[in-house]
Formats: sequence, structure tokens, C-alpha cells
Amino acid sequence: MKRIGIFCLILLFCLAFSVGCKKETTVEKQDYFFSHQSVRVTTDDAAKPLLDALGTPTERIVRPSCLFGNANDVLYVYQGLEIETYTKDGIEYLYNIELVDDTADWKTPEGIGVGDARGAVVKAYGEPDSVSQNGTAVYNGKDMTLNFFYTGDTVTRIAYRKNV
Amino acid sequence: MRFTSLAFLAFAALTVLLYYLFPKAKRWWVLLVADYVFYFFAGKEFLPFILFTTLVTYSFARWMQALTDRESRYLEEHRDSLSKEERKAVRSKYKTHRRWVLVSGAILGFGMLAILKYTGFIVSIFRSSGIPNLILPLGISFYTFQSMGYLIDVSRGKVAAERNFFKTALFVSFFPQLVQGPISRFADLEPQLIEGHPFDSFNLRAGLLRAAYGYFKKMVVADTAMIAVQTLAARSDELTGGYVVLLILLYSVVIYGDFTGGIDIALGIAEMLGIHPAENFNRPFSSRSVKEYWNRWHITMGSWFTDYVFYPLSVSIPMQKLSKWSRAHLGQALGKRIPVYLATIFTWFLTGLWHGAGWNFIVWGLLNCLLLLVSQELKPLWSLWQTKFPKLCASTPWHLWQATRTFLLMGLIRSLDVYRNVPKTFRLWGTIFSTFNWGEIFSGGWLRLGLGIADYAVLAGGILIIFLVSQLGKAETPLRERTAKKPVLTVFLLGAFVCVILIFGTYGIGYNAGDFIYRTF
Amino acid sequence: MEQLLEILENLHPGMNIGENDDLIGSGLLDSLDIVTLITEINSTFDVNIPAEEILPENFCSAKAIYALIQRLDEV
Amino acid sequence: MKQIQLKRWLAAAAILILLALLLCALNRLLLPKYRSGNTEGRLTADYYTDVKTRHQVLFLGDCEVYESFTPPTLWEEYGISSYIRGNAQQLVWQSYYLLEDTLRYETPEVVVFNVYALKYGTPQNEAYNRMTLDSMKFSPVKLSAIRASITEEESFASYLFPLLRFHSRWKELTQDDFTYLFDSSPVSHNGYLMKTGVEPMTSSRAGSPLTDYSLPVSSMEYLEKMRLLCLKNGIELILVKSPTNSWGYWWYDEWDAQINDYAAKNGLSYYNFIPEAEKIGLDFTTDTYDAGVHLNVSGAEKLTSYFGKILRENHGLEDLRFDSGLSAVWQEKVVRYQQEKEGLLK
Repeated sequence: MKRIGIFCLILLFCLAFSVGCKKETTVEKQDYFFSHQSVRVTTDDAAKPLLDALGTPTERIVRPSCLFGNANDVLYVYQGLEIETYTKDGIEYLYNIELVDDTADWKTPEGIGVGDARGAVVKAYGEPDSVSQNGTAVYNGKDMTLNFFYTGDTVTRIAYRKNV
Repeated sequence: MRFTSLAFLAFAALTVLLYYLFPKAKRWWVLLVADYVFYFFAGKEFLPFILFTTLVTYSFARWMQALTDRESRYLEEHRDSLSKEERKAVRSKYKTHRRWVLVSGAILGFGMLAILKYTGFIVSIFRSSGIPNLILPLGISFYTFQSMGYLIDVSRGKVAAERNFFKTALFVSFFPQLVQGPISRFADLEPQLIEGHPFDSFNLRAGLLRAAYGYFKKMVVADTAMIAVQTLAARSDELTGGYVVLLILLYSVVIYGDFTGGIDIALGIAEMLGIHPAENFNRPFSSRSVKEYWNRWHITMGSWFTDYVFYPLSVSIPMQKLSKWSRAHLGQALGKRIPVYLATIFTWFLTGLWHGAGWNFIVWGLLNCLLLLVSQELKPLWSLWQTKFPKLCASTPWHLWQATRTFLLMGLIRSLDVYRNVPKTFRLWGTIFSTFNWGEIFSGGWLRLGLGIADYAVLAGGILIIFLVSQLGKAETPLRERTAKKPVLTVFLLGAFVCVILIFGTYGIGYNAGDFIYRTF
Repeated sequence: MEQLLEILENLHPGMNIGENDDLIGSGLLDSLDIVTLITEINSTFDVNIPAEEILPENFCSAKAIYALIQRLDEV
Repeated sequence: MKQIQLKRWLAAAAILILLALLLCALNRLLLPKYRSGNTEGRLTADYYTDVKTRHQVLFLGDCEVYESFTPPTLWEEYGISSYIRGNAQQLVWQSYYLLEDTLRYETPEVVVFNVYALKYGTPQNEAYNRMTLDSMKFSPVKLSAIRASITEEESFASYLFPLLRFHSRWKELTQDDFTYLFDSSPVSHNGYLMKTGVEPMTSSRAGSPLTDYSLPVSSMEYLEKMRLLCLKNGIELILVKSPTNSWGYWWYDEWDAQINDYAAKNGLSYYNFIPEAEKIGLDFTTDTYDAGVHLNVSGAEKLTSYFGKILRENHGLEDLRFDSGLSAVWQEKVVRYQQEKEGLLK
């Protein structure tokens, strides 16, 4: 009689093992962050801390949504940097963070700025997850992408963008 | 396929229609197919698990039945040649053999439930990262308990094992009960499932009324209150003090509407098929003591744990030895309490664990147990109090006070379900007395929880209707059956329910409260 | 039968349990007492009262309990 | 016994009918009326009030269409009868199905489609879907339009019975919901929503560069379906891009190139009005009500008279002002148009 009990235990464990290993945990994609002074943010974070840290923008343009007046997107332009936000329930969130030129020497936390070479990017971030049709290197985050635009081998633009 | 989805309504209607179209003998086939269609849509990756449990239940039950048959045949043949002692020896040999078969079956049945439900929890105790979260098949806690109960009944010889595999499968997977019970006994449910019921418009009307009432409680009352509960839970760090009491009250409304509503839908559909599973509630909030509450709330679960865990444990051999030892050494009073209290604590530990893989559920179970034991100990005090003030104790205000006290106590412990973090819950319970922000709540705080005045009005109306129905339901034959006798009134009531649910229900875009709380078990 | 009465007596001294036939209803026998009672009966009468026999009708009076013991004994 | 049985069945049937009527009434009551605030929600419904008039030109597209062309001006200056079936963020497949819907009533000679919406390849937003589709007359066309536009969170049933979606509006009912319960008078001027505000365009910033400039395959498929449908019905399809080009809604040159190729390959005329803003006489300090995203009424009139000439000369649309019946109908519309314009500009 004891045999049956033991047999069942073994059967159970091999079942459990099969259930267990079926569940290989996929590697969790990490978001890419941008930091300025003490603020470290990425897309979908609240925009206020970064905007306060950056001070008054040189230009502020509103993209009125086709219909709903209050849910506008706003572009804040700074020297060499552009921040785009969207509004939800009255709170502004980060939509895009873009390093547009090398006039103000903006760098990503990993030390890459506009004007650096393709090799430096690969060294800092590894191979891109994909390269788009016009040669832009795309690194995937959880719900965003980090994009490096190239002319030839030099970076012309770095963009943290929310997945639409 | 959630109960509150239109797809389920169509599915249920089609099942009832087909059921009565099929010849009587074949009607249980319709149910079986319906069960597996429902389960396929609910989650096709769960199918292997329910099939596994059904296979284990069927084969081990047949195995034990074979042993019992062989035993009775053997005793029959040697009726006269065996003495009482020998007969007893033969019986105990078979009994232990059956016991081992039962234990093996239970290992497989409960083992699968334990692995799927608790591995993540157990692993999380030892390390905080890489915790596997295994898929939890729909209703696994319910159908496992139902089938294991059946196995125990067969091993006790209380029930003859079902020879037909498909009929066993039907018993394990009867679709209305899959999502959140009730946990039926084989002896009560199986005959009703197998025998084809004649079409009876009374059953149809009574079932429709019950299901409609269930949807009303779920979608108009529970889901509306759930919005506020979700806000209170999400912002529990800032919404303390009076808000915790608000949460306790609202969550009691939510759990009542959600659970009794879901059961009414399930039993309503079963009733339309002429099947009457066991009742799961009996006006729970009118109970005046925690003991009475647990005889009125989730009755089938309570009786399952009592019949298959508490009693066997308290009369098991080791427990009897302990009882003898403790009574000898610690005196009669303490001695007789030890075994029973140990059995109670263990039973409630299992009840808590069954509700969910988390410390908050276990603590919830143990707190319930504590309340029961304390009220057991205070019994002499209460009887003294009653002899002193017989008039007072018989008066309704006193009964009202007892009912309110029980309601609040159970609500308090139940809030563990919402906060899901034991230390935090205790801290929040503390803030009820330390932070006094009732002024802020009544001057507008209560309107910032996602519900406007109109929603609270709907909630109040809903609770009033539930209260009236339960008062009217006190009479012998349930209110539903009395109403179902008058077809025109039934059609009118059904129409009214449909309108009220469509307009005042909380469903659709923005409200994802459609899932039943117990569905995640 | 006397042995049974004796066990019942020292469970609740002076409550003349023998004659009362609503032990459960009247609250004289609660779950605590039933378990102790079963332990005593199992040892003195050398029977084994299984869990599924713990039903109100088997324990409502001394006579009912005795009938249960006899039923389990000679089966 | 039979008699009681019959009485019971009658009573039950009466209740069910009553229930059905009540639900229909509630359905109509709770559906948003879009009379004040977002009147865009009535654009699809407006068409059915003018369905008997002959329309030579059917405009299709999003807010770049229903804010850029004014049918009354087209009639006054060129005698061309037109209708705009446009909605807020109307997606290309919705334009296609609205064309199919229109063909159930009439066959226009020319269909003008604004290409900006081609940038959206997937369903975008539940609110815009509802406003575009809810007031479509029930038909198989509507069903396929719903299926093509439905987002993840939406349920198909809530389009068949809008009550399932708008049931919670019972809390926000306003006077409008009752006064306009049975009022189907149009809000727009043959699909044009008048906007008289002025907000000058200050920035000439271009749109930020994209990682991928190819227009979504799904939208191009629907453009192709639209072209074939026009071919089958002998309708000339014209592609246009409204002259507005602000940072927020930038028309990338790469997109424009793809449309040019597509038009050339299929022999369609494509007019990109962005470079022709001066020729049209547009001044983005006075002709726009939201800093260059949309034209206001003065801008729209300029564009319409410019485009009217093209329609007359390049596409041979005849002047129907000789037709007295049609003229009478249009006269009424022009008067209403002028009155509203004066009223708003006062």
C-alpha cells in the first residue's frame, strides 16, 4: 500500500516540475532614463520636476487636440533640448524627451550626446533592438523607445519616445 | 467569459434551451458539453488541470469502491465461518488499504492545487526575486475541494463511486459552480445532474428571478461601491482614520453584493435547469454572533471544513491520545479544551490559506478563529449576564447591538482582503482611533472617492432593496418562489430588474469591476 | 449503559444528563464535550466512532449514544 | 383555464413590449446630443437631413476637411453642390465606410479625400470612434465600420445598443438632452462647422523627425479600396492635403512623396495646398482660429473659392444654378450660412 502513496508523490513532483519549467520568466525590459540635476525621469513620468529643473523654455508650442480642449500636448523648447508632454486628468506627463543638437552639450546618463560616433553608442548601449528604415537605431524599453538618429556615423538626434 | 458578460448570458440561455430540447436521458450530456465549452472560453490553457483532477477523482474513487465491494463480498461469503474479531480484522485491513488510496488521491488532488496556488507564496518567503507566478486555473479551489470531498465520502463508504467517467466529469465541472461555488456534496448534486428534469415554467421563472436579483446585487450595488473601495485601497496611506471605517462598511457591501450576487446567478441558472445545489448564504448580516455568522456565510465551505477537516482531526487517534494526556495532566477543564482548540486553530489556518496565498489571508483565518475561541470562553460570562438581565437580552435593541457588533467585527477582519498587507492593516486599524477626520470626510471627503451623490443614492437604494428582500425572505418559502407563482408579476419584475441594471449598473468602459472577487481563487 | 452514564456524569457533574434527551439543543453538550466524550467512549468500549457519525441525532441523548455504540460494536 | 392562460400571455407580452419601448426611449434620451460644446458629434447625423439633395462633390476626411471647405461658398461662386462627410480624427477606413454609406443614397460625381488621416494605421480613440459611428444609420456598412474601428477596450454590443455605453449619463442629463430629443436639425453647413475665432500662427517650427516615415500599410489598403470603389461607381477620386501645416500636425515631405507616387501610379489628381498658401491668399495671422492647426471661416472661404476654380476647370463640374429646385434648396442654406456668420462675427 505504501507503494501507491510514494508513486503518487513522484507523479506529482514530475507534474509540478513540468508546470514550473513551462513558466520561464521572460527577461524584463528596462526603461531608459534621462537625468538633469537631481531629476531622473523617463516617458510617462510626471513632467513637472524636469520642467522646473530646466527653467523657462525659449519657446512653448501647444498642439491642440483635434477636439478636447484641455487634453493638449505641449512642446517646451530649450537650448539643444525639446520636451513634449501630454495631459491626463489635469496632470502633465512626459511624452518625448529629445536631445536635438550639440549646442548645449546634453548627455544621456550613459554619457552619449549629439555628435558622438555610432561606435560609442553601441559601446554604451549594446546592439540596438532594431534599425528603422531610415537608419535610426532603436532600443526598446517597457512602453517607450530610445532612438539614435544618424547622419553617416555621427548621432544627430537622441529621442526618448513613448510608444504610441 | 465573466458572468457579467453578454457572451455568458447568451451561453447560459442556449444551454437551458438545448437542455430541454434534448431527450431526457441525454440531458446531462448537454450539461457536460456546456461545462467544457464554458471552461474552454474561460481559459483553454486551464483545461489540462481540470481534466487531471477529474481523472484522479474518477480513478481513485473507482479503486476504493472496488476495495469496498471486495470487502463486502468476502464478508458475505464467510458470513458464518468468521468470528467477530476476525471480521473486525478484515474490515480494518480494507479500511487502512482504502485510507492509503484516499491519501494518494488527496496528494494528487490537493497537491496540484497547492503547487499552482502556493508555490509563488512559499518561494516569496525565502527570496524576494525570481518568484514564479504560476497560472491559477479558474475555480481550481472550488472544484478541487468538491471532488476531494467526494473521494473522502467514497472512502468512508457514505457514497457509492460513480462508474461512468463522464458523469464524474460533470460533477467536477458543473459550470455555474465553477467560478465561486457553492461546494456541493456528491450525494446532493450528482443525482440531480444525471437525471433529466422535465421542463417546468415555474423553475424557469424562479431561476430567472434569482439570477436577475444576483446581477442586480453584483452590478448595481457591489460594482458601484467597489469604485470607492478601490480608491480607498489605492490611496490607503493618506486615507486613514475615518476612511478606514468607510472602507470596512463599503467593502462589506461589495463582498455581500459580489459573492451572494454571484451565487444567486449560479444557483439561478441551476434552478432553471431544475437543479437545486446547496444554499451558500442565509441572511448572514443578521447573525448575532461570530459562530452564527459562520453558519450563515459561505455555508458550504464552512461545512466542508467542519466535516472533512475539523471532526476527523479532533477524533483522530493522535488527538485522542493528546486529549487523554492533557486531561490527565492539566486537569479536566483545560484538558478537554486543548485537542478541540488545536483542531479549530488548524482548521481556520487552512480556511485562511484556502482563501488566498498570502499572509493576510492566513491572519484573517486565525483572527476568525480567535474570535470564535474567545466567544466560546466568554460563554459562562454571557450566560451570567443573561440571567441577570433577561428582559434586556431578549429585547430587539440588544439583538440589534449584537448584529451590528458582529457585522463590524467581521468587516474589520475582512479589510485584510483589501489592504493585503498585515502590518499596514493593523496600523490602519489603529488610525481609526488615533486620527479623527470625520469632519473632513463628511464635508466632502466622501465625494472624492470616485462616487458622486447620484452614485451614493443608487447605492443606498440598492442596499434598501436588499434589506427589504431579506426581510420579506424570512418567511418559510423563499420570496422568490412565492413571486414565481404569479407569471405576470415575474415578467414585470424581470423587466424592472433589466432596466435598473442597464441604467444604474456599473459596467462597461472605465469600470473594470466586472470580475468577481472570488473568481481569482 | 451504566459505564456511559458514568462518563457523562463526570463530564458535567450533577446535571442528571441521563434523562435529558436534548443534550445538543440545550447546549449541555457542545463540540468540546463531544470530542472528549468520543475519546472516552472509544477507550472504554473499544470502538472507533468515525468523524461522519458526529451527527446531532446520534448525540442528542444518552440512549442515542448507546445505540450508536452498539451499532458500531457488532457491525 | 384557457381563458386565464390567454390573459396571462397577453399581460406578459404587453409588459415585454412596454419594456422594449422604454429601453428604446432611454437609448435615445441617454445618447449624447452634441448640441452644445462638442457639436462635432452631430456631423455624421447631419448628412441624413440633406440626403435627398443631389451632391456633385463628396468631401471625406478629418477636421482638416470639415474646417477647410465651405459648401455654401462653393455653390454661390460656382453652382457646385457638395457635402462634407467628415468627423474629428476620422480614420481612413471610417471615410471609406462613410463613402459606402453615402452610395446607399446617391452617387456623387467627385470624391475629395484629405490624405492627412493616412498616418493613423490603428484604431485610436474611443471618444472619436463613438462620435463618428454612433449616428450612422444602421446597416451592414455600419457593422463593418465598427469592426474596423473598435479599440481594445470597446465592446461591439455597446455600438448596437449605445445604452450599454452611455447608461451612466443619467447622472449628467442636461436640458439639451430633452429639448433636442427628437430634433434632428443640422448643426453644420453641409458638413462644414463654422469657426470664426482668430489666433495667429506664431511658430513655423517643423515636426520632429520620425524613426519610420512609411505610411501604415492598413491605411494605404483602405485608400486603395476607396479608389476601386470610386472606379466601380464612375466617381473621380481627388486627393487633397489642406494648407494647414503646424508643428503639432506636421505633413512630412516623405509622406507627401508617397502620396504623389500613389496618385501618379493610379492617374489620380493630388493637390497639396501647403505650398500654394500664398496663391490661395491665406494669411496665417488672420485665417486660423488655433495658431495654424485649422482654418477659420475666412480661410476656408478663400480655399473653397480657389478649389472651386480647379473643380470647374480641371474636373468639368457643371454649374447647377439653372436647376430651380436645387437652387431653392441651396438658397436657404446660403441664407442660414450668412446669418450664422454675421451672428458669430458680431
